[in-house]
Amino acid sequence: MAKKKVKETTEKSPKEEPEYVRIKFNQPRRYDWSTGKYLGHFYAEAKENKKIVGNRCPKCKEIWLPPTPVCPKCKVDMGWDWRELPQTGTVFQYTYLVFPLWDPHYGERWANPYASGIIKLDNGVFYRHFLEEQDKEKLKEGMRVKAVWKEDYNERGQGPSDILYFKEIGKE
Amino acid sequence: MPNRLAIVGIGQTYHTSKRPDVNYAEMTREAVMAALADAQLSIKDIEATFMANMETFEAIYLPDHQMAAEAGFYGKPGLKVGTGGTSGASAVAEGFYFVASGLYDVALVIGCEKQDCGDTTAAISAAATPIWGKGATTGAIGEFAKQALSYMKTSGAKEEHAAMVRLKADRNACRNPYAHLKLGLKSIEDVLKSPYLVWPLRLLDFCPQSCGACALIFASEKRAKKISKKPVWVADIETVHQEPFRAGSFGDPTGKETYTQHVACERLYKRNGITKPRRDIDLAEIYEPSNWEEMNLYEHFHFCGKGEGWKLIEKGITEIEGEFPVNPSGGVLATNPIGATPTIRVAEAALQIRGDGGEHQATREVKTALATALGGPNWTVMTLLKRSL
Amino acid sequence: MAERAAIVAVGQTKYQPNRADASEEELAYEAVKQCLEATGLSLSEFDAAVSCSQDFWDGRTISNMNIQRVVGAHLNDEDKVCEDGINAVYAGMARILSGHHKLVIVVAHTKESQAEKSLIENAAFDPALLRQLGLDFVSAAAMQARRYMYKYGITPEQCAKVVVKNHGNAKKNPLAQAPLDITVEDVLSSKILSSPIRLLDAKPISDGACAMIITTEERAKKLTKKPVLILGASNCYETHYLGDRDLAECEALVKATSTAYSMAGIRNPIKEIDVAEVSEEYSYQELMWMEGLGFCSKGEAGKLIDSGMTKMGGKLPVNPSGGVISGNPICVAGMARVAEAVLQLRGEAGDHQVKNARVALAHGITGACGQHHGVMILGR
Amino acid sequence: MATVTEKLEGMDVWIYHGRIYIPNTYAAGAVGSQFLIALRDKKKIMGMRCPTCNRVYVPARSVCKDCFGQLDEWVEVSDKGTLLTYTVCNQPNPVQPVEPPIVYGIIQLDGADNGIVHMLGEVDLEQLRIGMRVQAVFKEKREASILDIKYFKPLA
Repeated sequence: MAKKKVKETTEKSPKEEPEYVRIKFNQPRRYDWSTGKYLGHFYAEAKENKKIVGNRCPKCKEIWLPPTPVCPKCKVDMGWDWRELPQTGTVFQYTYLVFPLWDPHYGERWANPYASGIIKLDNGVFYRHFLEEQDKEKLKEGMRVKAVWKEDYNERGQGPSDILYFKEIGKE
Repeated sequence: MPNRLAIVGIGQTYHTSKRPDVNYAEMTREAVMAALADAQLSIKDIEATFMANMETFEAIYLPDHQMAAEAGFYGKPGLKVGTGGTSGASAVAEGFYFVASGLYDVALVIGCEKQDCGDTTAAISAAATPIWGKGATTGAIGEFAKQALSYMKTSGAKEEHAAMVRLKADRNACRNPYAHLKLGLKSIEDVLKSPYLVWPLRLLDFCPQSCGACALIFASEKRAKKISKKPVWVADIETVHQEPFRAGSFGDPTGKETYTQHVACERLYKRNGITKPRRDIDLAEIYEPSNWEEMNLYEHFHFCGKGEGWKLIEKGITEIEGEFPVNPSGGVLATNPIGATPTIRVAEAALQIRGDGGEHQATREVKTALATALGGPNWTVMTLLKRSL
Repeated sequence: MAERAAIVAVGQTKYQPNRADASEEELAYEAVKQCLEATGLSLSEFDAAVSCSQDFWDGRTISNMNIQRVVGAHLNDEDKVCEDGINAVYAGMARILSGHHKLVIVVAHTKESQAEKSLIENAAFDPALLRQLGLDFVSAAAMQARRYMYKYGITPEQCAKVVVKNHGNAKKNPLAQAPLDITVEDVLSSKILSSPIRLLDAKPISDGACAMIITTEERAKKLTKKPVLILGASNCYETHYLGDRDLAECEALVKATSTAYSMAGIRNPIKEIDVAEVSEEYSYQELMWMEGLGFCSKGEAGKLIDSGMTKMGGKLPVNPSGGVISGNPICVAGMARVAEAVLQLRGEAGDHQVKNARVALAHGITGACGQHHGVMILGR
Repeated sequence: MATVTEKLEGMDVWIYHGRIYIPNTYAAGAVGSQFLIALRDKKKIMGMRCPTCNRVYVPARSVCKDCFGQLDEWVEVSDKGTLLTYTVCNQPNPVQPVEPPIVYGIIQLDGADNGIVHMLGEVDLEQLRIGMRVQAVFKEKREASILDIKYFKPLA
């Protein structure tokens, strides 16, 4: 019985649709996001020293990237124990974006196509970034890559984006 | 001992990509009215409301407030929850805890999303914080693409198997009057000729963006038996979250970390004496945003051994007529109004237990069913439903 | 099923604008840490976390992803309530009462300074009928204030007295954002935001976080010498379209209050409640909400403030903490009211302590013109 | 792309000055559309009557908040009404359709049982008072929006 009722109220509109009004809003909302001091330290090391740093849990000794005030796993306070991470690694997973997505933070469609991957840095910590290689055929898991930094000091200061991309080692 | 409770009313809208004929509130109302009609209750019988959606999708702040009159929140206690993809199940959880606590006897649980209001993928991309780098996100699509690649590599599944998942979803959806995508696909080739979205995911490997809502009415044990001849008992619920931004936030890059699905299963199965899920549970409605993910989730929920998910599909075990039907509704692959999606899983599982699945009723008898949700950085909510306690 | 739920610890950051130095996560952790230190509990001991924040204020879809790590949500239960924080406490309480959970941590955070307030508030209005007019919560509240003052003859002076009282109280609360040394004349001569609401009638932009631990009555006694019981709680929605409401009345609050009172067994609130923490984002609201809470009959709140009954030392001190008007962020404000009520009941409110407080009321609002009210009665 | 981050003075903390920009389009729905189209095409303000409680809601909507019933009886209400409350808003925000100060008001139109929220214009701020009679002024160029009513002006 009940089902029938549903159909009556939710039947699709007939072919000749009446005029329906749609209201558009194109108002961007501004935000001032803060890195806080933990992620801020990552930013500082990237800008000043072109280093990738993570912080280490006093209990499980795991290095966390992005840095964190609390070890998610042990659920203890992390303290302030920083470790530098290697800048070379292997591509663990990757994807290749074909469809140009709308980027909500920039209000524009992303450059298309591009490849992004999860990179296993040489000490076993995972890091996600763009890959220089755009050719789907040449991208592969296990590819050896290294970080390529923005050379201009003044252009750095954007944390992870201070690294332009990871490029294949040996490919010049 | 906690109060026991049951689902006594189930309602959903039909789902489609655009609903210009109704505003957000009116659309949600359709599901509420359907659930009330199903339970043969009036809005006055409802004591509290629990609503879920993803507010950035429509860019409506406090959407529950906007639909207070239409969806029946006005003059009643209630909450709105939001946990990304799992929102609809989080509302179920709140309904569960509030009724179990004895604070309310009859509660309305609503999941809704009107995805014709904005750009869904962009809204999902906004889940990544820009301070951790633009490169950190490719939307949910990118996440599932990476996972699909890994799954392909580790399990030996082929694109054809993913296509079979879509074919099953499509066959089922065509039998479900409320489903969104009903493509009438005939063969694996029909799926494999769809274009790539994010390699190796094709358009047809992924779930659609739907407008729709789903409402459930929960009642405490003493009220449930009076309201409904076929109450479906909410036996248990388990939520497992985790932090985002381990580099592969959805996958398991280390190969040794625990998935939220594993933890949720372990807890839920243990509490309910489930040792062999495929024997102890009769049917599942799972949240599978992509073809590949469905096979992967079979393994995570221990419906089969590791690397064997694709075999279940190949053997037809999870078909409507199969030994262990999964997503007879057509699932998320056919219908995905995000905030409502997990609620629909619970609703569809409950319909199967009642035997009200109509054309998409499972062939086998369904006494126990599992509904799952997936969201955020691979969060899991599992709901266990039973015909009798 | 547990008999009653109890709060065993509360933590609050200092409320202040421009907490650009901390991320949302670090801000929430400041409050969480206080709770852990007070009880000696570790984050791994909780059955569940209930958080409260809004995607719009955090500028991030699924804003609770920000705080997963600092509430111990790794492979654990967590849910986010998108209303005022008092409702997160309510949800935490339901989990305890259900018997499914024994120990729950509740946390709310918001950094108002990082976002555009008017744009976010505007997005709360119906897109077809209200949003395009450019309304925000100040202009909506101003229409409510005008209607309320007109209907019941409330004067701007009486509203200003609320501001003076609360900022005066805030001077003794180290966590309050804006303890101002002001007079009624200062309020009445401050800049008009949206008439009749002036700058000093409104709450300032604020950042902060609040956290608390909820558990069963039984467990609470083991965790602290001074547990605070949740005696009653409820909440309620108003309808949305402003023109459909009699803006001079707060029906939803009346409903929420009567449920909470009957749960707590309160018949004569003025007599039985020793201290109230009320969410007044604008000065007129404290008066309106006092009527809704049954502290006086309709339209009598002006006389109540004139009588000095709600001052410190009065018969029923309202907002000894300084209230929302002296600075609390959205989402956090209502939970901060609960936290302040807890401090009062434990006798830990320091210089703004109400003597021998045994029963306290906390109240929170969400939405335009108080569209959603939450009420909670707490006792020793 | 210009630098969007800024380092906080004296601390290793960075602020990212960004935005979230997703264009949105909302459906007014069948009832909402008819209401807006009547403003555009006929300069008429339409309401909906509840068959149970007999109340007339303006702007027209599909549900009675009290009876919870579906509404479908269209009623034209007057373009004249009485001011229930108002505010003079001096706070600028990016969504306002005109420059502040803006006078917002809730007006009970003759024939309606609730108020319509809108703006007031052509009004001497000193003369504003609750209970004053006002009349809708329509825009010349209308596009099926609530802003097709330019504002309400005081009746002479």
